[in-house]
Amino acid sequence: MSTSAATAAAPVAVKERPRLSGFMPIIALVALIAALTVADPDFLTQRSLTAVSRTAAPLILLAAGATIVVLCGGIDLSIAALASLSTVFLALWIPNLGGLATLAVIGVATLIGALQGTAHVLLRIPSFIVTLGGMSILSAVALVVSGAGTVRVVDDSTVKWLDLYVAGYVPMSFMVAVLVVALIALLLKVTPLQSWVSATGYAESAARLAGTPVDLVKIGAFAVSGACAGLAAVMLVSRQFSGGPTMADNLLLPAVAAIVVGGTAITGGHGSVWRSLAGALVVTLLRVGLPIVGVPSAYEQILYGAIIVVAVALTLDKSKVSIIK
Amino acid sequence: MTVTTEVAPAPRRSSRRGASFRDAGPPVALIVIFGVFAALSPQFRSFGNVQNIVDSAAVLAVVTCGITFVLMMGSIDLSAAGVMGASALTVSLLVANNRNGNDFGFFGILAAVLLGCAFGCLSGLALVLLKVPSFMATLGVSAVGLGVATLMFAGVQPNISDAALKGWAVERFLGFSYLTWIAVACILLGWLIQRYTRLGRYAYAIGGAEEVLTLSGVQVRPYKVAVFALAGAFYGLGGVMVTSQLGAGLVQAGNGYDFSAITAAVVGGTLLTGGRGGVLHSAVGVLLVMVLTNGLVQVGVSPYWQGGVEGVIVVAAVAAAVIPQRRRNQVVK
Amino acid sequence: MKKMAVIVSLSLTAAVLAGCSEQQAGGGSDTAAADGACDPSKVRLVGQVRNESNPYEASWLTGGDTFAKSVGLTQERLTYGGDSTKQQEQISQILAGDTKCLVMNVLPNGDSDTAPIVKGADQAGAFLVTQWNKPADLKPADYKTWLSHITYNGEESGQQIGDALAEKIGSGGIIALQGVLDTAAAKDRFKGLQASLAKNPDMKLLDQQAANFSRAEALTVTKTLLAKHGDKVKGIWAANDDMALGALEALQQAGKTGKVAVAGIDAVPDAVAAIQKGDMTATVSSDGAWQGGIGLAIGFCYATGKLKVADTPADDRAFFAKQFLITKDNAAEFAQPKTDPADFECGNVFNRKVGPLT
Amino acid sequence: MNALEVRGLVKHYPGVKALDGVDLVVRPNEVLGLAGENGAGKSTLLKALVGLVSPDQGQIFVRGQAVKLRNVVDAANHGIGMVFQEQSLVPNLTAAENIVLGSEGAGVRRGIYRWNEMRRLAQEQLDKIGSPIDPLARTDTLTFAERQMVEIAKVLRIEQRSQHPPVIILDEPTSVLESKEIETLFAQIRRLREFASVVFVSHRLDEVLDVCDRVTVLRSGQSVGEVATAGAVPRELHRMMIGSTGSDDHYHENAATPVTADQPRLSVRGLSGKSFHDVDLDVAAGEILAIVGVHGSGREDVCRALFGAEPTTAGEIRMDGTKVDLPSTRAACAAGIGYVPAERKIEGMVGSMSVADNMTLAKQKPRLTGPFVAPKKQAALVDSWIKRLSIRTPRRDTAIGRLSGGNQQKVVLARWLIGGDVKLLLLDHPTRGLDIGARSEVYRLMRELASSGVATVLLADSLEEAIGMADRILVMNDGRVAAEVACPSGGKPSPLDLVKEMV
Repeated sequence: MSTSAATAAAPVAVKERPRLSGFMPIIALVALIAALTVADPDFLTQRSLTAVSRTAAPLILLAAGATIVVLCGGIDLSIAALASLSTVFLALWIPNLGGLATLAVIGVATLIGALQGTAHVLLRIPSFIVTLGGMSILSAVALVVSGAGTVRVVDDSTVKWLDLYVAGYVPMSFMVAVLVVALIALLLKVTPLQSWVSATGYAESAARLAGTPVDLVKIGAFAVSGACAGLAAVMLVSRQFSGGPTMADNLLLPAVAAIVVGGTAITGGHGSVWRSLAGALVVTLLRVGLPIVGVPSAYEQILYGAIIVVAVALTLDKSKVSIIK
Repeated sequence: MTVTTEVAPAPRRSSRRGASFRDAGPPVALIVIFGVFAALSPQFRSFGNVQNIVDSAAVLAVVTCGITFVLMMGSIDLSAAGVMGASALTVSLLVANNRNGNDFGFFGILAAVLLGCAFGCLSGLALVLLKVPSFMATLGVSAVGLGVATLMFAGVQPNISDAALKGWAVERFLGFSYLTWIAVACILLGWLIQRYTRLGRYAYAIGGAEEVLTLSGVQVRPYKVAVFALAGAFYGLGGVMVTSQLGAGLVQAGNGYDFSAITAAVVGGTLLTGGRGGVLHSAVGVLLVMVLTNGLVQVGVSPYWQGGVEGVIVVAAVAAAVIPQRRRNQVVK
Repeated sequence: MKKMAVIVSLSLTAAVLAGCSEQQAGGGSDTAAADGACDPSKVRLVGQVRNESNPYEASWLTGGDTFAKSVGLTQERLTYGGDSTKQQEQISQILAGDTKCLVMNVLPNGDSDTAPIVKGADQAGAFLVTQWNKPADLKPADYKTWLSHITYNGEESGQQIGDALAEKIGSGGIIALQGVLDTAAAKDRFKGLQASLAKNPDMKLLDQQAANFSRAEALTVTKTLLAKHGDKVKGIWAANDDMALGALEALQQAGKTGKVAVAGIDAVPDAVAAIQKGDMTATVSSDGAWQGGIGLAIGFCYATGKLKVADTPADDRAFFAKQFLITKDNAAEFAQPKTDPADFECGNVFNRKVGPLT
Repeated sequence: MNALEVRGLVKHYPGVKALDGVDLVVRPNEVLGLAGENGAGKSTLLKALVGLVSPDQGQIFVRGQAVKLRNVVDAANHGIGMVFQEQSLVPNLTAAENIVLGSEGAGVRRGIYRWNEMRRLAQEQLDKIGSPIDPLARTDTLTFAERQMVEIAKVLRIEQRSQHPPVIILDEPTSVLESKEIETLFAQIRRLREFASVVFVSHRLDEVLDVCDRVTVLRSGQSVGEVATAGAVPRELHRMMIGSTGSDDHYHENAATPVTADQPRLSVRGLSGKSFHDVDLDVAAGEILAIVGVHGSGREDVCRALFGAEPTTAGEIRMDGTKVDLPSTRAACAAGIGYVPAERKIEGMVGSMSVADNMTLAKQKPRLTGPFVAPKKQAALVDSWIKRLSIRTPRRDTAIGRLSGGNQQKVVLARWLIGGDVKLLLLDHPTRGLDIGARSEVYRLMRELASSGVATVLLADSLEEAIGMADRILVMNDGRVAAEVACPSGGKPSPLDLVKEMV
């Protein structure tokens, strides 16, 4: 901001900055849609956007869940592997449990998330390592449980509702994903959780010395992340009519990209699940939009890499992060 | 932190320069794990298998060497896969091959390494100029690298016919392939850089206390870029080595090396927060991971479980390293 | 817990929501297309494979381009990097566009990916040809616009190269490199090997590991298995040529080139060259360029009304294509794969059929 | 000609005028003392002198020439170097590297380290101050005092950058040193005077008088006087430092209430941990107990152990006669214990979060309705405390990091008060880095709390503070309680009495 501004103007300037950076993910999203439309005018149709939103749903969930962990200052690399494992469980359990399988899978995923959180907190191992290890372990379990093959869901009536369209336009999966994001955001906002989570992410030791239940908050964050991965798995199964041990594995890096593109600081504290929602849409547009408008696959990857970096450069609020590693 | 009487400084002196106790963990673990597998499986302890382990560790060792410098700074680098792919294609198109008439030999290899270096530069510049966290910057660069590789691939696999480059994987010296010796040379070079160059020492210092460097008037940004460039050069060489092994330039040459290298470095005792560890630590880490992978196959563990067992051991290795130093109110990210 | 409660109640609400539909509104299938009334210049051709970075699939896309050019169109090339989710995402995005005269020639990533693709295409009324992977109980004949599923008889090819190995080594141990386990191709080919093992009792399977159709993985796996079994290994059975070539490199590094027989499937140029040189024993042809063209050609013929679904016999809707065992004797013929444009004429598109899918 | 001269330096921070027209003269080859209470503007002045802070007004002259110092390197090129209060060494490098960091010279040729040369260069600097430290020792294996020597050696490297005698600034170098180490340091300073000018900053007057030739006193951002140390009287200096207004009842002693409790609020028996052994202590409701001791006496750890932030190996803690277990800080909070950490910026507050969030972080209940945050309730609560403690903040949702130190500390204190259920407050250097007005307010607050029955354990910033505030003083030495000194209003012990017990 301008240095010549009188002291009286200072508070105004201070207020202005976060507001603009808060809109950055949305701006990036709109700019991207505009660019894709310019590249291919057919892209901007209601059907096409509906398809994008349906596609984005599992990624939104994965990113939203992991965002909580990132806000606490950690990272969860196991989300994708956990989602894959969950698809296998769901596909295996649906024949016996029917509709309850969905709940059971989300429950198990929550537990696994909490377990990783507990290992992180009790053993004092960096979350990067715990979840990196978790990723390998969960993948191995998924391979063994599924016999390294796809498990088909013959009767998908119990998960089919996720693949419907509300009013014919809005995919149910997208509705659910947005609802979950809203729910998480609301839960954080109206309870002390928001201040606990941010305090843990910004300054863990200060939070602890203020009596914040840092350990519980972190375990909770991993549990939410796990639950979201479980729900994302349900969506994938409803879309694919099957579960597979590597089905969601490729969503890990896009999910992390979505979080960072949304402007959540990877160092913790600053950010929100709404930002990750916007980030997930940006990433999805990049993943499916570029090839659809006719970018050849080689250039697609180059563009993807470049745009992600630029998007992060735009959305990250540097005033909130001191040293960037 | 502080000492209350004058007797205390004496014992401190003794541990001053030598390897500290906590550095001893990974080598001990390596010996123990090796011993266990050797006891379980006679094939494992055969010389041929040891040769195989060391030879197959070569590429990972070179890549890990590079990533170690980045980790020492407290940054992270996920660009290995893309950079290796691009360099693999570059080298396979520049040395004698079946796609074009090029036969630049050594200069082709050099070009591939320099390309890796350039990609590293790109990551570093994105970090210091655009202020993009290295996690994302390198992820982006990895995608760019894969794209560039796919462009060069253009539908026809380039097979190399350059005898010298092919010989790297085939020829042997003292029982080990040339690739292994190249890896050894890289580790040595890495160690020298880490110990004797400003670049290496500053990388280490940036991980220790970046703000102090700034306060002392050191411009850290060029060094950060240089460290990423150095790491990129190592990945570039890694890509060349994979090409020599496969006899062809593959876009997927670097698949999985990013996380494997981080795993190896961490298992070897390099901290993700920076400021601790080093090339020698990483070399031990690489051997640990390779011994583990190989040993599991040799004792007949189902391939499905192998990844899981590795995961458990990584977590266990780090847990064993941090538990003795646990404090209440310790910040663990 | 609260969240789950909400989700459950939401699902109940969803069930009673009158506005819910299985299909998204607007646009959607145009029944006119199914009758094949498309103007040839309005047909949209889409070819989708895993990636452009392996020779087999690259030749597939090139074949598609060649066909498209021959009818004055261009092919939209899509690659999904072996990522099932990304494949679905691309398909649903394509289907969200103009699907009236859409022709898709798709290589599903795995068996399980075929069902959602077929379902989506069927709803949107897009002409679809799939290749390689599909679950057995999913049949094109049950659908209107899923024109055909083309594959090669993996069991046959797996057995053919198994027999070729047995013939070459006489008796002894072999190791098998499996492909991505979740694909029909990998499973069928391995089934073929087992049949061959039963037929040739002197050949023993020492070990089998998945190397995921990847050259690099095959190199590592082979090295380890060679260290484990040493000189007992007389032959290497690989479920595709990329892995066979990886195994060749491993042999070379172990100084065993020529001492161990290697066989693969797909007939990629490098493998054919290796067979001519004598490093490899056998491979089975699968013609990527033809596959890339034929899918689009079939779709194009139906879209423009030259062929009618109603007139097509069920056998043509899912069939095995012709394949050849390539050994040193006939390798020269396959060294330069050529695709005959005549193959893509509407009367000839089913010419390479050797039999219905079993 | 003066080695360094400052005229009319002014620096504003949001809400605070840190420097308000400071003048300062440093002559060649003299040791100038810079005295002033915490918050008098010393740190800002020093930062301006090494280019870390650019002043809003005023000028700096080096050897008669007006200069603009842009950064530390710039300052070093002009021959000004500083030993920072928080040590600025890279812990995982060797001492030699730290000494030459940023100006390796011949130690590095074309990017290649020449360790022998490096060692020689470092040794050269270490020899100047006669330190026996091995230059190739890793810095984090050195003791605190040794590290300080390394810092001084590092600063001396600026001689190589400028052709003139350097100006060395030592910012509170003695605050964590033991008397023996202090003596060594003073010997160094006298040695430095031979070839350099030294600015010695301390708030301990005895030291300033001991080592300096001349003293400049700062108070609330202004230079209030200059005294030659020869024949100077500490009392006079002290009066200048704290100003005439605050000297009489700086510690609000007349607000002190006599302790009248038959049962101690906090009773600790045989508490042992890693750095303390067998500690017994009692604090009654309404009592302020100060614990004093040198750095390393273990008093900080005892304090943290009482808050569950440091593990204990033996002993028991009773609150109001009931035994309490403190496995975590959370348990301590539940038991009615509050803690104000010494490292306010890192451990005390969450800088990026708002005043309101920081204030309600520990005690959530007052702002909740059921499990939910009630925004109106929170606003009313926070505003009432902002008013009650006269916290100067633009709004309640301003990030706490933007406030001045004193106001930050008040928010951190308020955190424990809003619940109204705190029984025991542990204050670890609660006035560190606060200006004199803010200190006085914190003292007043402590008195208020004490009279409302809160028991307080105080780790004071200075002996004077401990004596001024406490009802009773525990002296700790080497992890054990060495003595207990009664400290009633009207019968205060002298600092000397305490120092005797401390060493």
